[in-house]
Amino acid sequence: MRIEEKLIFEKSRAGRVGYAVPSTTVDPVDPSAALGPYYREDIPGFPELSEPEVIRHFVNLSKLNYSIDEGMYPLGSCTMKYNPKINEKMAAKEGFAGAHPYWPPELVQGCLRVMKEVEYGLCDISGLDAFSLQPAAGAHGELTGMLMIRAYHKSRDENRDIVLIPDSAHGTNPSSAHIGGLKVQQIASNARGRLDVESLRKHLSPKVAALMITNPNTLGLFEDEIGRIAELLHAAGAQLYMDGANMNALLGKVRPGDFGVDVLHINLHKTFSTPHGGGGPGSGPVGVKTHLEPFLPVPVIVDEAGRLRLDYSRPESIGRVRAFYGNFGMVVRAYTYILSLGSEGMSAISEAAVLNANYLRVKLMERYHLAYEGLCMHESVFTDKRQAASGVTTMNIAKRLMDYGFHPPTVYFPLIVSGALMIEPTESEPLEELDRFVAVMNTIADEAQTNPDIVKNAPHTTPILRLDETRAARTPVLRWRPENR
Amino acid sequence: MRIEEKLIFEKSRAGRVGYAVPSTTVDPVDPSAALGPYYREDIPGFPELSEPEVIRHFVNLSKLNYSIDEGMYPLGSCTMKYNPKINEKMAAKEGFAGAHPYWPPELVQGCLRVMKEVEYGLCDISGLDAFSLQPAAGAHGELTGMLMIRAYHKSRDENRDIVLIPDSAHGTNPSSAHIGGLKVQQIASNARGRLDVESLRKHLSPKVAALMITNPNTLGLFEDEIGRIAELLHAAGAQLYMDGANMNALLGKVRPGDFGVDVLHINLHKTFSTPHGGGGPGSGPVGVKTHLEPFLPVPVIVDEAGRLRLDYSRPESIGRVRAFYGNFGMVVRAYTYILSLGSEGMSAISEAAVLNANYLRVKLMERYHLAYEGLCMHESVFTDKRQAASGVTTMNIAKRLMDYGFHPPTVYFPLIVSGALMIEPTESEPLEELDRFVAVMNTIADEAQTNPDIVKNAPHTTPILRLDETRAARTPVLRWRPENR
Amino acid sequence: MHRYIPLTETEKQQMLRAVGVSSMEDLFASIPASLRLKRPLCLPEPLGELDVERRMTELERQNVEPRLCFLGAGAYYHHIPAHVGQLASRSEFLTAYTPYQPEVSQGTLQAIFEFQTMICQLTGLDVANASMYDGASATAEAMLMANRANGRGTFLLARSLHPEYRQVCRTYAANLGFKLVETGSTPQGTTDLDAAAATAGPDLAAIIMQSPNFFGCLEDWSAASALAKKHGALSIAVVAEPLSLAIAKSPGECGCDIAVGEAQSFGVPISFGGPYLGFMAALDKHVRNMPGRLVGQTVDRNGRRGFVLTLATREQHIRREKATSNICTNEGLCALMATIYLATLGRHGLRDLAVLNLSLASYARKTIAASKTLRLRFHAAGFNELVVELRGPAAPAHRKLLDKGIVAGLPLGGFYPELSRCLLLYVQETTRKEDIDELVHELDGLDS
Amino acid sequence: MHRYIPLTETEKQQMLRAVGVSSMEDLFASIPASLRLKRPLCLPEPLGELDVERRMTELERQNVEPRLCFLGAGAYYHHIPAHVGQLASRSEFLTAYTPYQPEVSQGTLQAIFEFQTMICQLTGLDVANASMYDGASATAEAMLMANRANGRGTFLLARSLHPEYRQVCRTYAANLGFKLVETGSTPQGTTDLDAAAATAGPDLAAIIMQSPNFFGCLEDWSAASALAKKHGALSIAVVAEPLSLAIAKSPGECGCDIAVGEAQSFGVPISFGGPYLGFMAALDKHVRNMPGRLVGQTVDRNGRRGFVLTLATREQHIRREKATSNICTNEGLCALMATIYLATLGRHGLRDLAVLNLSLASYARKTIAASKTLRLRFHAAGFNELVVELRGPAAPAHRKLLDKGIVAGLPLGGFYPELSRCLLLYVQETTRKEDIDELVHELDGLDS
Ligand SMILES: Cc1ncc(COP(=O)(O)O)c(C=O)c1O
Ligand SMILES: Cc1ncc(COP(=O)(O)O)c(C=O)c1O
Repeated sequence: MRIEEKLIFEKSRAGRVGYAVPSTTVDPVDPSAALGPYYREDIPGFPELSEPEVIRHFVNLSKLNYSIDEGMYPLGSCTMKYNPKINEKMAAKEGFAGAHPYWPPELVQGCLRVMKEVEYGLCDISGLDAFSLQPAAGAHGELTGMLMIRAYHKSRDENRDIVLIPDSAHGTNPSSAHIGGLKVQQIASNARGRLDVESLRKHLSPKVAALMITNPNTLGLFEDEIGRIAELLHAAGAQLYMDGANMNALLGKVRPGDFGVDVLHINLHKTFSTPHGGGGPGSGPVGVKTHLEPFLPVPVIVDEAGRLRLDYSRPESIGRVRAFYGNFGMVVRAYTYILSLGSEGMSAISEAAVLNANYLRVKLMERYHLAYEGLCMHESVFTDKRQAASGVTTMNIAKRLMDYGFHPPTVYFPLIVSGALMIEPTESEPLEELDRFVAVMNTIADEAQTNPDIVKNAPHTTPILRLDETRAARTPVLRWRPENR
Repeated sequence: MRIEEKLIFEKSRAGRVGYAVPSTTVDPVDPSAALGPYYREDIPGFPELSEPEVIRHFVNLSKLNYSIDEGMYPLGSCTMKYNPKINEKMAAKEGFAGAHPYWPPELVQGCLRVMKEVEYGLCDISGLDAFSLQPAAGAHGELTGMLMIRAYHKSRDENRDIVLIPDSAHGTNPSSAHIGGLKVQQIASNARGRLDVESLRKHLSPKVAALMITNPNTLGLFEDEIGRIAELLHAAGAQLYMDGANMNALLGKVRPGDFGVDVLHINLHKTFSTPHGGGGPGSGPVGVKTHLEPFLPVPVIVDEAGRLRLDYSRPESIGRVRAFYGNFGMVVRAYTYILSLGSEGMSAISEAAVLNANYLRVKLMERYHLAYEGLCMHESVFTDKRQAASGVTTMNIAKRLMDYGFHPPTVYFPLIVSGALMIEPTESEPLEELDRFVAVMNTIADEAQTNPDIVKNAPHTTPILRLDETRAARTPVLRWRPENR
Repeated sequence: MHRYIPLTETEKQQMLRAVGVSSMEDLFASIPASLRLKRPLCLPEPLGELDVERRMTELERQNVEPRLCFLGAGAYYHHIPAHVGQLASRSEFLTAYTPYQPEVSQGTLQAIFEFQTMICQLTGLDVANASMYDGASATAEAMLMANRANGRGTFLLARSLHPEYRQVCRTYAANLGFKLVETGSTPQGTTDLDAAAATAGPDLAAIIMQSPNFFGCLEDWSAASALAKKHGALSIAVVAEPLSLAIAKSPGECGCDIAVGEAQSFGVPISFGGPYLGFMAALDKHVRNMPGRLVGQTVDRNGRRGFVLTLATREQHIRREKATSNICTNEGLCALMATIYLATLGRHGLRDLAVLNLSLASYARKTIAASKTLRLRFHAAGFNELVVELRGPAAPAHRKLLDKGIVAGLPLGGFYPELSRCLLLYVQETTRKEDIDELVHELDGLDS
Repeated sequence: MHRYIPLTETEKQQMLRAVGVSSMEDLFASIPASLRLKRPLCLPEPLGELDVERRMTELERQNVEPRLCFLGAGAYYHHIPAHVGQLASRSEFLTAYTPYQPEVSQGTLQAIFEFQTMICQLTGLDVANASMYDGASATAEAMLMANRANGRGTFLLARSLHPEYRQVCRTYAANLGFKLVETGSTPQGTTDLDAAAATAGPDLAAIIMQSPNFFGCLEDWSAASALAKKHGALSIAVVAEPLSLAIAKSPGECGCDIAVGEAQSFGVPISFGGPYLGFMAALDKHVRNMPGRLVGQTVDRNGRRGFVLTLATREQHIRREKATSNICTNEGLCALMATIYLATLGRHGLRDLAVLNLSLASYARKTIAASKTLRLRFHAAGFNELVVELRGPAAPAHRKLLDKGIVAGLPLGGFYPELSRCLLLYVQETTRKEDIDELVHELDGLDS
């Protein structure tokens, strides 16, 4: 195995070509004459490689990655489930992948139908009344939701600009609120790892626009007082926003729309199996109850006796949050997934996901400190407390897992748990893989006692060893430069 | 990285499913009633896995392989060149991959056209008059050629059943002759690594059906007396068969048809860039001069004013060597390649392939013993003679190369060179890769002197270490059995 | 049993026992019973793969593919070499998460580092991030970034900036108290920078101008940058068709501070509008105000080069509401596709392709100019898009050509009422001379 | 410069110098000048990828896809799960050579070992090889193998064996002095084993019989095996549609010595007849006479399990003219596809799919039986193929249905003149009830 791969720029050799320009029968134009003062001569340092070299470069790069298709990827909060291959094939269908977003609706009834069916499906699953598929990811959905809530209050002449957010929330929650022009107030979690209702009550005021809650929350716990919370909020004139990143645990079991949620975003790249692609693209549809429908981004897909059209004339809409209609390719994958799973399959997912998570919870509890006791939903959060004595930290445990062929869990999040190890197996893992993970975690617990250095210096077998992140941040090198050659 | 992957049968768990049977509106039939005495209850031990497990299994298996897409694969005689990705896309086109071989010709003019154009292209490249694309691989082409030659002689009432084959020939040559019902006589090579013309002359007789020669031969040398050889053979009433496995060196430079060859097979999976797939499929078209055309396998594609049809009524034909028309999918790839390269590209291939081979030859000569001096064509053959003193063998060198991230060359072939290391870089390798290979070979030469054990015990870094091949052959375990679980 | 879920009934029972609950029901005990869904969902039965494919093929066939298409307008069809998709869909790239754990993510990290470098090279700027959602949201983020940099709230937006990009800027700005001023175009088709100069003042945060602009005309970023500089404001370049950057002066060369845009052109399928590939580059001095992920180079314990996500203190997971952006998941795989595409085309191929696009557009211009009834609306230098003006309204003409299987670009009246007789046309490498001839012929003939 | 060839002009010059020749011309000095080609080839100019795709798409469009197809006859369309192709086309599998170096080929080797095992399980035999070219050549190789095993030269071939398989046996046998005797069928559609018994003698090498046979009828391998045994000959089972083995008795259970056939059904595209996947399995005692590669299990230096090519002394590269076969390159990647396909369908899915195929065929039989003018030609138990007899000649009927976009199976008159009023029909999981109804309706209506 080759474990070092030069940068593509370093592999470049003057004069190599990897491309032959298509033929044409029009006369070539002299670009310097055509562009005049705007003409650019060259892009120095831009790569020059033959096609076989390009192939090798990216094949060899790929080999430095770990992926779901190799083994368990228990990143808490990320729902790293199996990404069905048929989804990819469907999204690549020429009729979908080749459709232009500005083709007139009569040419793209198929595309619009896929989108509309996903909207219907998400409504059914979530209990909300209408969805927009425009947001490109979870955080984008959050921003969209915040803007809608703010617009809703404005439409009622209420100037509510405070969003309450639990301290266990994902960083995107406060950030999305802030980017949307709202102010954030943090609410503490209680000893049970749930939102503290008393504290919530104290924060309520005529300035409060919404509570942004994640359910199940980032501790993997169901916010069991959610009914009460919704009542309080609504009574105070505020809206209930739910971060639906963890919907995987709820499918077919309970619907946010049924427990008082007004706005919800869902990550298709988590619950609905679209691949994460090493960082994206995702898709973050946002759903609302009827009173918020007028505020959805434009355009909205309207189903008129089976014909679909795009409605742009929606005076109360917040406008657009991006060009065109969203990450359609991801929507195709999600629809394929919904068709493949159906009603039965949805419940089967949440059941297996929650069962797997609880199984890991009880098995790992033997050697690791569980942050919050009791049944979890899709994930559970451990800490490095019991390893602290030997100086072994969460980060060490994470890195040591790599030596045993596992991707580490999410670490140091949620922030309210010191040294958090957040473990979400999803429904895709077979029992043997869970058992293997437990066995490895137990081995690491042993090593922490008997040979802590091997854990502290991990990883030992990865393509590259522990990287100096401080140096990266202190003297940033964010690009290659020709003079580096 | 996970380096051990259980057998699929060992991963199986009773009750898991990876497939949902398609829906239908016909009534299900009871198979035991329908099949009566032929009914089979079950296939014990057949795997039971979910789809994600199947994916992981094969992804993880793939990671245990080395491939051209990672680096140089200098297997002599195998022409491991770049397999263009566009070829795969074209072969997968629904119109081609979905066409049934028994559809009437009016439905498959496109398929037939692809085949016919490849025949035309091969004629142009080889200087022969007609091709059959039916043979599934090189050896299959050889057999087809032998059968045609035998049928040709029979048609002239000559009972010629001896085939002369140089001692440097690939094992398939004598074997194909034998399977075709001919007798093999071996001809020695001369000190220049070429067929010994004197020896050939002595073997000629009215029983000789053909000489089967490889050109360039397996030493990477052009049979420079081929003109004389052809004359001698033809004068003696025999045919000249050429194994065209090494055509890569000749493209656009010299044509077998122009130097007296009567029958030729070409490996599309070598010269024409179709992927080797870990052992196949290949495609071994066989070309003939006009006098042998009547003997080609049926059917033959006939081009009638642009309409193509399959001609089955060819009384002198040897018949079929397989069902249908050959490995059509490989033919599509080869056609894509021919279109991509064109006339210019063909010469560019042979030039770069021969230049790369000679470059390696002169560079490696410094530390390794070259079996035959002088300019080579597509490959050159070294030996372990200079390493022998330290007990390091060709096999050791081969295995040690793996530790440095290279696939070894072909070893111990051709048989006439003791400890042969046969190195064919092809035109696809960039100069840096050749230089890196030379550097590694030099390092190994150093190691053979300074630390022979590290070479003898190689490989050290591969997923698995040196395997016990003797044990495999002595107590063969050729399948998994349920009782192994 | 579903094929995607490995657990068997036996295993489930065994695991429930291990967890200490007696049924699946009990496993969900933390959800108050009153809230639980007491019926199945309304979704249909699960389908096997063949049935799924059938359904999807039915839907695909509800689409109609035109015979000829001259539509760009922010979504640019270009031929994509086969290996781009094949490589990007390798499991290792496709099914990996964001590279939070660098030791097992060097493939993704190095590819992004290469992407960042290519974006820097193309834009002529110092630093580029790992991607944004799309060109429109990247433009809005550039606006927020300018505001962070100089604290000002007035933005000059060229009216020739993609209308949907402008809409997104307005949406993002809704609650921030910004003032967004739009500047019109001259009859040549480029932004009226004199008019812009007249409105610019000390509260000017940035000028945001796209080139080639929505009409396909090249804009004078240098002049815009000079104007911005004069007022202590930033110059933001927007590029919706970055293939132009192979032969057109870069934002960096024109004194811009930030360049944002859409890189879908580089090997990302047109896919009904997404996923696409927003990008952002800037001068070094702005790096700490940039949104989005950045990959940086460092070394491992043995001194070997490696790559990590860096400068994360700008980001939401560290800074929460004080972050430069809320973006988390971005368009990583599209960035990888663009990196593969650009590596393949390379220094020469990218240029050759751009010249080919230019040549086709130039032929289209000439052919239109030579027609009886059509005229070029704008005469400024352009790249691969242009605006043609008909004698009558464009929308019905567009519909007539649709009946012949031709999508005659975009009727501009919707976005620009004053251009209701105009169509925005796009040509690219798969457009043939005959296609242009046919289009012009058909449009020209409508009037007679 | 061609995109597939990395060497630049400068590098070429540098390398020529290193080699010690002064020009490309000199590099080819070992080819006598008189033989050299003194003009360019007649092939056209090289094409870029877009132009290649255009050309190939043109050719693809010269094919016409029928609306409905009922054609099997040795090439069986089955739905293939998407991941089969995706996994098999991973670079590591696709672009590897034959696994001669096991330390860097464990992926291929283990997959073949699994393939061999699955073939054993399906056929009920002890050992299977790594693949043969196709079903037809595998049958011919089985014939050669039987001759090696017992030195005899007379072969009884069922006339219901695929006609092209029989032709290939004849071609292979041409110079070997074998006697190939064909045995006809009973009116039920199965081989007349009584007639066979009458011709069998002490020189009988093997009986070769296909089930389901070319007419879709299940043959009695047990009886054939008994007959062969009686004469000290081998029983060779041929299987062209191995999906049948999920619910039909295996060759092993029926006392066969060797099973060969075509496994294209298992995830290999129909691809106009190739590449396909010949397979061969046999009783343990025959292993040293088997052709083709075998993968065996062993251990490495550390005792870890691993796989290698083994028993190579049977093969051409060691034994040359004394080898059991000349086969070298086989159908490795197709074997991998089949392995993935079978692993996916698994113990339950394979059976479910076979039952579905059977159910559809059973519906087709019933519908035909209930028609006015059509009748089932053969009544023996079958699987997913059947022969329908029309009142008139089948070839023109077949052509008439073609005009309606229906490929009504295979007219049998070409291969079996006595069946000139018959069509061989195939149904499978993508065939819908309505499709069968339509076919029968159309065929039934022809007569009126
Ligand atoms: C709980 C939670 N909320 C929000 C997000 C943000 O989603 P995205 O990354 O799609 O923007 C995440 C994803 O990491 C998450 O886990
Ligand atoms: C010189 C030569 N002849 C013949 C063959 C046989 O070709 P195939 O493996 O396609 O049957 C080979 C392949 O290894 C070869 O190198």
